[in-house]
Amino acid sequence: MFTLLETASMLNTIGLPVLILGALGLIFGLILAIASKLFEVKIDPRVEEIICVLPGANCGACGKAGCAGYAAQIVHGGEAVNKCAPGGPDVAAQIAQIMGMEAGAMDRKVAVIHCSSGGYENTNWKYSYDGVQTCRSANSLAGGPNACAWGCLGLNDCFRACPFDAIYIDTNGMRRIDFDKCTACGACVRACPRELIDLVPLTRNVYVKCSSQDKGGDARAVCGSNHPCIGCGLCVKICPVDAITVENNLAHIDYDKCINCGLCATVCPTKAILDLLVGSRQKAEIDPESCIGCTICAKVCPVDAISGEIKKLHSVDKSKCIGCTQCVPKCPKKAIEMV
Amino acid sequence: MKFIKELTKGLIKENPIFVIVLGMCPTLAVTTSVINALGMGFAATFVLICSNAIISLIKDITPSKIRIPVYVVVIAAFVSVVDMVMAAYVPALHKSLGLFIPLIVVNCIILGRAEAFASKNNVIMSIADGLGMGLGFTLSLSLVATIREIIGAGTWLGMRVTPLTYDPALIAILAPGAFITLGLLMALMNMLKEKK
Amino acid sequence: MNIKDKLTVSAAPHVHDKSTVKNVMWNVVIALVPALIFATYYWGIRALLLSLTGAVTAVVCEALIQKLRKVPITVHDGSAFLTGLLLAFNIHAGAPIWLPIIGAAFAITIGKQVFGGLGNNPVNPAIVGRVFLMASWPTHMTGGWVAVKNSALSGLNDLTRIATDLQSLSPKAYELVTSATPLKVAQTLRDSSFVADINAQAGGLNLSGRIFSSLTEMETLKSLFWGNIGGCIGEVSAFALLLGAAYLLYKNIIEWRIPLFFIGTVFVLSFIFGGIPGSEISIMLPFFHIFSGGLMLGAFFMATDYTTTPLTKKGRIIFGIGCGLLTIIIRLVGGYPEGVSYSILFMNVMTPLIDMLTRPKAFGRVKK
Amino acid sequence: MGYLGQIFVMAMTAIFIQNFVLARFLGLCPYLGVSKKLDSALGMGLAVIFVMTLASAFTYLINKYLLIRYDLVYLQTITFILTIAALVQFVEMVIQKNAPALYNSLGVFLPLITTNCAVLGVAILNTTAFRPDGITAYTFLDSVLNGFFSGVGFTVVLLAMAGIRMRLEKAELPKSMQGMPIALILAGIMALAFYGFMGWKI
Amino acid sequence: MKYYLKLGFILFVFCVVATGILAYVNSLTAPVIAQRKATEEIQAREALIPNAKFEEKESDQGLTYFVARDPETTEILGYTFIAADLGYSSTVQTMVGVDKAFKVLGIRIVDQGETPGLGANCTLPAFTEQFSGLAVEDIYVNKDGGVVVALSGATITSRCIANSLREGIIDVQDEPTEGGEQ
Amino acid sequence: MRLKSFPGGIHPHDEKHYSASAPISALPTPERVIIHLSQHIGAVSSPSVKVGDTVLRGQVVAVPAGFVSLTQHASISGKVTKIGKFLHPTGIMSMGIEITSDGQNQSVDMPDNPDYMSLEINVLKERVSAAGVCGMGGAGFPTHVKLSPPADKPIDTIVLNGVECEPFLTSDYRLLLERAEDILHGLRLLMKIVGAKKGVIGIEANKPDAIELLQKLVANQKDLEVVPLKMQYPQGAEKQLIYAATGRKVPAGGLPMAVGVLVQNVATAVAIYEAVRYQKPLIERVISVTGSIVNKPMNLLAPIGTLYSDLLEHCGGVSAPIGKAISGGPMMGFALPSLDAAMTKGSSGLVLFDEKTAKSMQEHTCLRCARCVDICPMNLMPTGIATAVKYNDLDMAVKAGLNDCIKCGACAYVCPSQIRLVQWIDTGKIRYAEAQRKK
Ligand SMILES: Cc1cc2nc3c(=O)[nH]c(=O)nc-3n(C[C@H](O)[C@@H](O)[C@H](O)COP(=O)(O)O)c2cc1C
Ligand SMILES: Cc1cc2nc3c(=O)[nH]c(=O)nc-3n(C[C@H](O)[C@H](O)[C@H](O)COP(=O)(O)O)c2cc1C
Ligand SMILES: Cc1cc2nc3c(=O)[nH]c(=O)nc-3n(C[C@H](O)[C@H](O)[C@H](O)COP(=O)(O)O)c2cc1C
Ligand SMILES: Cc1cc2nc3c(=O)[nH]c(=O)nc-3n(C[C@H](O)[C@H](O)[C@H](O)CO)c2cc1C
Ligand code: SF4
Ligand code: SF4
Ligand code: SF4
Ligand code: SF4
Ligand code: FES
Repeated sequence: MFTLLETASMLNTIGLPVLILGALGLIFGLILAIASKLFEVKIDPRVEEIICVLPGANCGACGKAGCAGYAAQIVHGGEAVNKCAPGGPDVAAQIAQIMGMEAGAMDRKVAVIHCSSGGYENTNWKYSYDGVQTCRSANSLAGGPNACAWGCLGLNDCFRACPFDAIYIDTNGMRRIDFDKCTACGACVRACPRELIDLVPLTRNVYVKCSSQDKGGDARAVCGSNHPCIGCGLCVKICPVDAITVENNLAHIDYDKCINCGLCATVCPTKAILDLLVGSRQKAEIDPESCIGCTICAKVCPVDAISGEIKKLHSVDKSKCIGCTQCVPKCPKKAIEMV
Repeated sequence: MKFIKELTKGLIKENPIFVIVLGMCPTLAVTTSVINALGMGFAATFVLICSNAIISLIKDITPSKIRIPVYVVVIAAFVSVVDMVMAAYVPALHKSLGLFIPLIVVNCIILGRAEAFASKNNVIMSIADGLGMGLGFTLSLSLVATIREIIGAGTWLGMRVTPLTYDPALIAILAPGAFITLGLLMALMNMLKEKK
Repeated sequence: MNIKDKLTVSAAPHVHDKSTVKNVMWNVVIALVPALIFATYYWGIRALLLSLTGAVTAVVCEALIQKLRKVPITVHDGSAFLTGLLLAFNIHAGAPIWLPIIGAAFAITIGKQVFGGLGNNPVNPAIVGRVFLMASWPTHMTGGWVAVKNSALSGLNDLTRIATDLQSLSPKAYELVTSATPLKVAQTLRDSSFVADINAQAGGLNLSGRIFSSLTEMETLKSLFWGNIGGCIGEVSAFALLLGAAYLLYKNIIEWRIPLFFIGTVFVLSFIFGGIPGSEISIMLPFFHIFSGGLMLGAFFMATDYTTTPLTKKGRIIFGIGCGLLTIIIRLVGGYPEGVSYSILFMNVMTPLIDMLTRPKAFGRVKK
Repeated sequence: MGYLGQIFVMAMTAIFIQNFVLARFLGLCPYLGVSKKLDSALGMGLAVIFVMTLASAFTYLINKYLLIRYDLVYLQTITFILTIAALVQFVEMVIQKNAPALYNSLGVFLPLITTNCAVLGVAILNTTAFRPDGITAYTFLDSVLNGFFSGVGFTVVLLAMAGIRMRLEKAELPKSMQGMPIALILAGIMALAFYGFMGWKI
Repeated sequence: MKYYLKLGFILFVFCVVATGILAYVNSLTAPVIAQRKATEEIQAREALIPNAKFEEKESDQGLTYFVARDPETTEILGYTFIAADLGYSSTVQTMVGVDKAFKVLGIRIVDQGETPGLGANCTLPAFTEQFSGLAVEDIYVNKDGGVVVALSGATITSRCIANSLREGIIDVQDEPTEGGEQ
Repeated sequence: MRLKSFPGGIHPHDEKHYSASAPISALPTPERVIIHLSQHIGAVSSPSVKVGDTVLRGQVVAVPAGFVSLTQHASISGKVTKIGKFLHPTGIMSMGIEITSDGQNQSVDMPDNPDYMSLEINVLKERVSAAGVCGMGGAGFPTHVKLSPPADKPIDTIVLNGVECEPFLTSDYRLLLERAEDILHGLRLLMKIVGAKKGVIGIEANKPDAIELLQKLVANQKDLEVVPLKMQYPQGAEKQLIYAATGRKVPAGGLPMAVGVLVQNVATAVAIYEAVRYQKPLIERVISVTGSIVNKPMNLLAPIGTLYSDLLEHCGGVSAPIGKAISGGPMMGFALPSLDAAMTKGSSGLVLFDEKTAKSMQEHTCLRCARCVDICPMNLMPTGIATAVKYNDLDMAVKAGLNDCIKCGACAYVCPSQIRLVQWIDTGKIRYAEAQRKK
């Protein structure tokens, strides 16, 4: 309970400061308010928002001048929202939300080195290189020190370029890409002077591990790893979906078509095609209830894993089946399942 | 449980000094002795809790245009309260912390928490956040101060903890020592992180 | 694949002048040997002991860190040895033995290895070590000078000669002259209340002026030149240091710009400002300044450290002038009697900016 | 000593002897944060000089004609910070409108400055500081100049830091030292270098 | 415009509330602070010259000093004042008490900002106690020929304290109203 | 007299004693030659013969593919046996025409025309062009292009480059001694073609006999001058030579004609003389085969296209295993992966190192000793460029002088950290070009 006197003195000690600071607050508030009107500059707030969403690695995967540049381009230049590789679909979706639209589907990709040589022991040397230890420098001296003009120089430009530490060097001195870490930013693709690196959808696990355009014999003679692509075309023939072409003595897999069956790897005489899923694919199994013994499946099976007499129950030899799924859609009774 | 999580994150995972690297000025200036560090830490913790609480209360009635000035006023008010109370009841500490008490106002941690946390969460969580961050701040300050005080003065909380033959390396309690100590501590943290 | 039989291919040029880092560093060490010999002669074996302790600590420390960092161990290149030696040269012979040990360890770790080692450190490691010691144990660094043991090389030390009369005239002045380094004496003589006091003690005589002029007398200068006077190990003798410097210049290891402009600036400025109120301007004054303190050591051996000084010729001139200017300012108005290390350290910090501002214009490019 | 001489002493003190960053521990966040590139360091430095000068002027007036006159010094913190925040925001708006080029190189740093202890620090210090004679309190002009020189001091060390850090960007630092740790150690070494200015009697 | 008025008003309200609280807290703490300050100084004075009545005066040189008198006899017991001078990195303020013969009764460092571990050691009794009983002509550091043993590594601080004391005492001594015995 | 020079530069051991006293001797016709289609700067020449054709010595085998391109001639008579990729003296594989000798070495007609000086300028130029002359001092710029400066850039001075500042090489030196008069004829021709009033021959002071000889020859010709130059590498580089000999500074990025000067190598001068007087195409040149392990170091007059292995065989082989084979001088030449390379019009030397000399030393972090900065004849910051390239900062590399570097190698020669500065710079140039292309 305040007495009257105390209240008066409170007014004195509190009233004046309150008045002064209140006035200050009011004045500043007003000045700012007015100024913000007078000096208003329109900037699109969406740019700021997008910058906040982007990972800020400034890696250049989007092809713009850093993250801020990309943000500005999205808002003002109509750039697509899914160009940020490190950010992936998450970021694309968020940007799309800011921009008020749907993000297009973005298949996650990873980098793959299309050469299986490149270690010190794993390369055929043309000369003894003595110089700056970068691929680009070595490549500019007498066409590079390794005998294969298309092969990995092994001086790790890609390794150094990767901003996400996704490339590591294994115990054989070979470069390996950690698919978990790789964000498909493409820095290594740009770094490799021999253009050996390529971005491939993560879900496709069959790769041509060679870039040699030499003719078969020449390629064999110079390859350091004994797994050159000799352009023989066997893979082309076996590919059930015509995903492989050979041009300039080099096989190329079209990943829009590739179904990951791994057949090509089984026929390649030089083992130039690498199949990461070998052994881990699901195998076909025939439902004995539904099988009518039409033998269609046995005919399409590229490895003759299905046997059975006509009109009798067919069975899959699991040790032969490579899991290519060729038989599944062919069965008129939908009796085959991958397990 | 969320409360506990918000409370503990400031200690290590989002430690304001070692991880977020904010509020460097007081960190370096007042860690010449453990007692100063504790004083500063508690002062800042108090302000953090109070301002977090108030700001999360008023978050719905503040227009975003004058958000920052309003936060600043709230924080400044609490800082001034701390300032006056300390001057009245712990004058020695108040004197040795000096300029850095009013400067709590601009300590990036406090405004940072207001912006990043309190303005988006409810009162209870904001208090937890403030408390956690404040404790994290205090803890880090004390850690730095412990090292500096022992090396630079041979004492801890004013008590002699080194043999009498130890000739304290004064630099530890001087400006350069502050920077170097903190730098090495951070490098150590990085090293530990890398190991993991 | 047997790569041994293949021809070597490398980029041009295919020939090299055969200079190496190792060669450069050990040559600088050689150039410091005369000073080390003089120091041992004047202050006894302890000077040698401290110097070697510093150098060895630095080498061990560098090896340890490189081992921890899992990088090649390069202590044989001599740069750590040199750093340790130069650090010890910045300590006086009466210092406790742990001083160079801790200093060298600090110099190598914080001054050099945290930045990635040789060639990457932005500031001179030895100086970092020294200023660290100065800030940590100023009493050990500035107190307890040892007196010169042998003085056969020079005439009578002039300061001690005049000290005899001082004893009766002004005890304060006597105390000063007998217990401090020449630069410290000069600094104290700039303190007006001190000057007033001793002049009053001496009954109104211009005692301060007398002491000051004796600092710049030929005899004192001789002592400074030959090293017969108190100071740090490496400040011992301008002569010994010049001998080493001449070797380095002849071997093309250091370049003349920094030392010349450093010493030149100190020379000119001390001629103009170096006196005390009431003393006459004398041509001896600048000589006093350039021969005393660590100027010779600093200008020839520390301000020329490759890694921490500007790359461009113009930059080196600016660097030298900057060092000289700061040295003189610190000596005349600063808190320390000696300013060589601080001025070099400060200019080290400015080096990247100097380099950027003095980037040379390519041959044939027009100046904008 | 004439007034010019005193100004010189003040400048030397603010820039070298009592450098805001290295001796007073103020403004460390931008010093450590905005020193990675020389361009941005320069922008930040200029912005700080500008704001510190302006803030010194305004807070001096407010302190003298409001706070001291009405015995309200305990409101110093809150009024000063309010003034500075409003000032910075105002300046930002003006620059953005009238000098977009300047805004792009300098204005982007302005919001960062509101929460920079150096600015509030100089305002408060101005109220307690003395002229070189050690007795007289700062006049208006002194405060403004002190604000300006302190900003210059900040800029000098910021630029030097940025120069060194740009060089270190092209060096093989140990991994654990990269970023903040090395910046702090550099700051320590720079503080040691500035000890050369200690105890100057000008 | 109305919107802006509203913004200004909100800010106004916050300022008002905040100031109100502050003013209230201040009204509580200000007296405590003032009292503490006053008693501190008085206590310090009384510690130097106990049982005395103090009277504030100003010297011709502008130095504020206190004359201590015996409350009963009003005989002058001594003087106290605060001497200040620039030390190594700060102004060092020393409260000193002298007896009527201008011999030092004791000193207390009231304020200093010297380097911790060096100059800041001047507050330690080991340093301050040696001043007790000194006469003006002795108050020089040993390096300047006096009897005050300088702090190791901090001659500058020591010298500044000694010099400021000496000059202050001389100043008070020279006051026509005081000057020597009464 | 103080010898003229330029700022910067180095003094490498000149090592010319191996072959300096060996007079020019002609190489017997080799079994096969390879006429590279790219012996010059500019468009690759297009072959005008097919496999199986027979050609005479001096017969055109490839025609220019544009103005800045070159005619190529068979340097021996025989049969075209292959058109394909062969090892080029720069170390890479490149298109060339292989001619297998028929042992006859029959030439096309090369009539003497003693009154060549009175021919029209057009005809003179025409003959130079038809003879396929390009610069023989290094870069290999087609000479007929150099001889057609735009009208607004008149040339008043011809500078003949007799410097030969590269260590080991002596081919120009022998030419100066043995064909001094022809060189002067070539100089006169050059002056006439571009209308220059002055001719200067720059020779480094380590060839006193050549200086003396030429000075005697020009003694009473007012418009010709022999300038002795300080021994300093790269005295022979165009801009440095112009500065030393005339005091003019070619603007950065500019050509010598910007200051009214045209520089040609002395061997080029001889080739021009022969092209005009005898209509003799450029089918042979002098090349030094030298090095401490070469049994008989020589200066050989060899048909263009001769394999390096044939040259070496003629010089008696080597006394120790070869570690490195350099086409050109050791400062700027190319190390070869094998001796199967065939010489081109610009090949001035083959230098062989033993295995010990071939191994270069360990690269350290830059000490920042600034030697490279101090000696760079272009006044650049070599260490700055190299570091910037290493850390992928092309902007900074350009600021430090990436585009002004003439790759003389002086910086790498003196670097105590043994950094391969030139290779870094070269890598930077490649990256820069790539980045420009992308833009
Ligand atoms: C970091 C540092 C702080 C210092 N602080 C002080 C100080 O507070 N007081 C002082 O008198 N001298 C101080 N000094 C000066 C040195 O202690 C010393 O050089 C001084 O000038 C005289 O030393 P002496 O007392 O042993 O004669 C300091 C020096 C350094 C490097
Ligand atoms: C100690 C010393 C001082 C020198 N001072 C100068 C000088 O002041 N001016 C000068 O032109 N040359 C001077 N020289 C001569 C240099 O050795 C040489 O001429 C100069 O470094 C070459 O200049 P540049 O580096 O610009 O090519 C000096 C040499 C030495 C050893
Ligand atoms: C570093 C360097 C050194 C050179 N040295 C010589 C040389 O010693 N002799 C020479 O004739 N050309 C030399 N050149 C080539 C000349 O710059 C220039 O291209 C040539 O003299 C022009 O004559 P040309 O077109 O007749 O070859 C050198 C070039 C460079 C870049
Ligand atoms: C001429 C010259 C002077 C040197 N001076 C110093 C020096 O003052 N301090 C030092 O620590 N190292 C010095 N060094 C050694 C070396 O450069 C130094 O350790 C580097 O700074 C480490 O990167 C010097 C080396 C040379 C060649
Ligand atoms: S650099 Fe290559 S490996 Fe690394 S993340 Fe980018 S695409 Fe993947
Ligand atoms: S950059 Fe290319 S050549 Fe170099 S290591 Fe990587 S894959 Fe091989
Ligand atoms: S930078 Fe280029 S021009 Fe300069 S010395 Fe090196 S190679 Fe020669
Ligand atoms: S010569 Fe070598 S060590 Fe010296 S500055 Fe140049 S690159 Fe660095
Ligand atoms: S705490 Fe001082 S600037 Fe951030």
